Amino acid sequence: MRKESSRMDLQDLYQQTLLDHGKRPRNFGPLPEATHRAEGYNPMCGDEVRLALLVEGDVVREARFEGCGCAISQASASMMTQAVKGQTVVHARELFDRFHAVVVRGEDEASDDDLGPLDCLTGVRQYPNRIKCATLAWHALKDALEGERA
Amino acid sequence: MRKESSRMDLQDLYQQTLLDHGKRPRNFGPLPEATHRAEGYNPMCGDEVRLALLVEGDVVREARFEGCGCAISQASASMMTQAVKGQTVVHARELFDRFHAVVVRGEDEASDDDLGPLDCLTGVRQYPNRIKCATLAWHALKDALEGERA
Amino acid sequence: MSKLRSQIDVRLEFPALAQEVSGRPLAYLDSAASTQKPNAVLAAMERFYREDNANVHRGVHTLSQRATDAFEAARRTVARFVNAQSEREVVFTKGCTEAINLVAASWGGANLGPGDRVLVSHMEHHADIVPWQLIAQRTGATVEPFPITDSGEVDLASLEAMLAAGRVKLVGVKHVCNALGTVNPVAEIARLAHAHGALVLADGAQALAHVPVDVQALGVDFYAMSAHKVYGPMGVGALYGRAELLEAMPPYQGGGDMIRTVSFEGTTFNDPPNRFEPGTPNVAGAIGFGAALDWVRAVGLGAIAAHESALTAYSSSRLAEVPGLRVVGTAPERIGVFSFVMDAAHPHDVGTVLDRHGVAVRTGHHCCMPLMRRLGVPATTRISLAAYSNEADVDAAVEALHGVRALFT
Amino acid sequence: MSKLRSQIDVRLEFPALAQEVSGRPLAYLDSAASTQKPNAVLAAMERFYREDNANVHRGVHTLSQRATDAFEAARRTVARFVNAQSEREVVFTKGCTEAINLVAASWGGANLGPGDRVLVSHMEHHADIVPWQLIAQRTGATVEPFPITDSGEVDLASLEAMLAAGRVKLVGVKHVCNALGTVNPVAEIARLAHAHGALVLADGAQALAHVPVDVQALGVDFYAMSAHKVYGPMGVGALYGRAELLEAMPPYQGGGDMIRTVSFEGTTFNDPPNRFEPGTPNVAGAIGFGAALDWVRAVGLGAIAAHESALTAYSSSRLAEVPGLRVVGTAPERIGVFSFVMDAAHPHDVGTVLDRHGVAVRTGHHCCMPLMRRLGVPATTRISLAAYSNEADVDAAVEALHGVRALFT
Ligand SMILES: Cc1ncc(COP(=O)(O)O)c(C=O)c1O
Ligand SMILES: Cc1ncc(COP(=O)(O)O)c(C=O)c1O
Repeated sequence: MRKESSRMDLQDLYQQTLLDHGKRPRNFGPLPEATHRAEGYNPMCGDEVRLALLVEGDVVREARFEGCGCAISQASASMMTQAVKGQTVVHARELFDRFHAVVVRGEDEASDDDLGPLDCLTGVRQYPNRIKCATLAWHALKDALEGERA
Repeated sequence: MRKESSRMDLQDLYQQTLLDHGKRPRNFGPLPEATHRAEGYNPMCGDEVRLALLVEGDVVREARFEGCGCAISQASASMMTQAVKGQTVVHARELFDRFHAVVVRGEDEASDDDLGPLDCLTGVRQYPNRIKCATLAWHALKDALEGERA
Repeated sequence: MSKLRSQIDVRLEFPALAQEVSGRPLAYLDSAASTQKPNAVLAAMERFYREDNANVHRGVHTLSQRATDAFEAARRTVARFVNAQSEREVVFTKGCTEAINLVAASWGGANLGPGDRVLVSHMEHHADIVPWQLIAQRTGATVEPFPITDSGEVDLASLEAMLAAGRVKLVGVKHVCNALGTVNPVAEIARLAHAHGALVLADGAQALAHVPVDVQALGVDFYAMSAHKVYGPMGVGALYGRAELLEAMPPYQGGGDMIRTVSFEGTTFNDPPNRFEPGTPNVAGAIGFGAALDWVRAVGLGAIAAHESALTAYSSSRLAEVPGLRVVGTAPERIGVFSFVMDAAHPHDVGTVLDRHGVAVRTGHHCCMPLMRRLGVPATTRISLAAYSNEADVDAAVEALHGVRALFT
Repeated sequence: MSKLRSQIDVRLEFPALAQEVSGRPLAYLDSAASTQKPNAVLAAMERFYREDNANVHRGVHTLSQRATDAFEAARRTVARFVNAQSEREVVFTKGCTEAINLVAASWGGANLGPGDRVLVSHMEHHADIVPWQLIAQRTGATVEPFPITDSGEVDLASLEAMLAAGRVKLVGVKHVCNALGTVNPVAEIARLAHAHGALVLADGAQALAHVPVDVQALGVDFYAMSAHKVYGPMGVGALYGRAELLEAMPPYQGGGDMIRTVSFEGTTFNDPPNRFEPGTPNVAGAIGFGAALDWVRAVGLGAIAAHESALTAYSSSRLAEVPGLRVVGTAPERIGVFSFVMDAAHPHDVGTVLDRHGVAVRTGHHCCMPLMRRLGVPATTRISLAAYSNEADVDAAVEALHGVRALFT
């Protein structure tokens, strides 16, 4: 007989902000004038994120995505595009590193500057099999910035 | 903790006649004038019997074998060649059937006419992993008689 | 003994079911992914390792003989369970996937050429598609889907037309669909295929635990199985192949026991089934497989099917209570498998919420991406039943599904 | 705790050893065929089936996550045991034989062509020869033996000359010889092979339980393993492959989990190691494999090797007492494996007599027919030791060998 933690923490995972972004993703749609593109795909569950960035000089002027998937992957993509829009490329990369450190490596977010609105994505850390949902769009961001100009 | 039957019955398997035939196989050697030939091979242990028969009319005039292997396979080949030499082909086939019935299917040899000197080969029935040693030469006999004339 | 009583007894034989997950009694509704194992199966394997453990076929000593006897007895058990003509028609494999790969590599490698066609249904499992794609790439053959209907049944008329177009060498089809629960008309498919000179491989992964399997009555040429889907252990399965087909097939992999003689000038091969079983087999696994089939036989496949069928009806009506839930796959001939989508939430989120209610289900494409695309769903949530499933499991799932709606709407 | 005391303890952990055969305490001297399993290994598998049983990788539910975690932890255990750079270099297989077939089919299928050469030593196991013969047949490559000496050691000078002749793509060699016990100079062979642009596959079936294995120090490209030869269960093994090699290799078999996307227009594949693990893996088996390696680590490979080395010396001198007995294979670098022939009797008869004395040994060609021919013996009787073997086992064997002489002369 084994006992597992209760389901009280479902609310930690599915916070209102996350549910809201999941239902009505921001920056969803095509970006024909994009300079950088990348796709994220999770073969385990079929989640898909196609990310498009418009980079001018050092700055991410515009970020949009398309795709489909669970609430977490869609909310994460939505919030990621909000977070990087208008930021420098360097800052976007830093954001990836910080997000990755907190969500994947489980580093305490309090030790660093906090993730701001992205905080609501960190509940996923209690759900090892959902972490990839949260990071999918972020890996696409990294790939897009590392890739050739489209 | 499991118990197995003792090793008293080793004498049943390795009877004096068998050991004698194993050590000094009869009818061992080539038979260039053979009319029928067949080979038996046991991939499990490498035992080999190459059987040669000289059949004239309905009668097995001569039977010789070559090969190598354990005492049982060699003794069995030796005694088989003795048993079929001078017999009709029909009788040789009957002998195969009887031997097979007793040794492989475990039928009681007493129910039929007994196997005569071949009796000493039936100890192998207590040794499932040795039955193929005893039957190797007999299958070669069957194959040789069924095959084309050489 | 009342039916309910015996059902309770059956459940008690599965130790993994007696646990809590997320503070609730586990409702294990993922049996199509892998069934739980009864004590009898675990005990058979444990006993082997504690008393008889040895390598098979190669030893003159007592333990090796006992291991060989037990291994070959398991082979006979499998052969009898699917009514093969002889145990020599049963090859032990790592699982259903390997069984199909064996046929594709050995039979396909020897018998497919440029322009030859392999037909598999549009609802096939990746294990029924990809092995053929790999061998087709090598041989120049093509792999084509034959259509299914919107309700999730094979379209026999289209299959027949595709067969009539010629050059079909083999038809592959799941006996029972892991994603939808459809029981496919394998005997009918085999009749059609044979009429056009094609062989039939049926994938029995989901069938063995739920419907009677008689390979001769079905008329199939090959039948693939996994032990872990029928209350047996992981890491073992079997391929049934008609004797004369196996006889004529070249080796699949090389190693010990599959050979007759080895030399650098030329190697000769053993007879089936050994020809296709190189190396040390999973002896304990085969014994566990045999014990699992014995268990099914003892409980009675008829009794199990009746129980599952009643629970399937119950599940159907309970799931219909959940607003915004749509079951995909509505074939009349089906087993206790429900794939569904919900307006409120993506399957992946549904799965997480259910897990936190102690309910274990599968979500995703169920290794059937072409089927998902065909049905126009990105993924589904799947509930699957087995002999030990009960109404409480279904009730827990339905309660949790209401929880999903509450959370997401 | 004295050394003897701890040895007694070790033996008590193996339930199968505590039995009588033919009325005598079992003397299990067939560990090279398959080792016995300690309680820790049986308990780990049993616990998995009783508590965590579920399919891996595909589930969002708790049991599936636990199963996946345990499976991947086992992969890390194997990786660490052989000092792989990353657990992504470890592919779980059915056994050592399948690991070698995987390399032959996938790497060989993609990299061998007409005129290419694969060299394997003359002492190789059929599992190291036949997979290459099968792929050579398909690709037009050739498989050639490189010579060994009369004492049963590889002839490095000849190997180098054969490499220098060109077009050698891969060299295959057993790390430790199952028939003779020879420990081959794998690092030296790898150095020579690499100098001539050939890869090296070492067969570690007999090494893992007896000698330290460091794939990076050995410099091998591939390393094949079987769990059941190192106190683990049957039906599972592993292939180590250098990351960049696995990366570049095409799929080996098709099925679930090895794909990225499947469609009838074209299928794409997953990254290693998943690319090479289609279908439901032997999760319990992998866990048992991991538990076995943990057991070896806990007892200490150094302590085991020291124990076996002392017992090897003891066996050597005791066997020398038996008139008319000749040990074949006398390499100085060897483990506790003795292959011998007797004037008095054929190995098969020796094996039967020993069994009736409660002594389990292997007889035959040990899946090394070319080696047997090279040494001029039709077959041998083989005694092989493990961590739990003791002097009483050896004494029982020697007494029984005297019995053989008494019976046959
Ligand atoms: C040296 C060697 N290689 C390969 C094998 C094959 O291993 P398995 O039968 O576990 O696949 C064995 C064992 O029989 C062996 O001793
Ligand atoms: C219909 C079907 N075929 C094949 C398989 C593959 O079986 P396994 O993973 O046991 O090899 C499965 C299970 O995943 C299945 O459901």
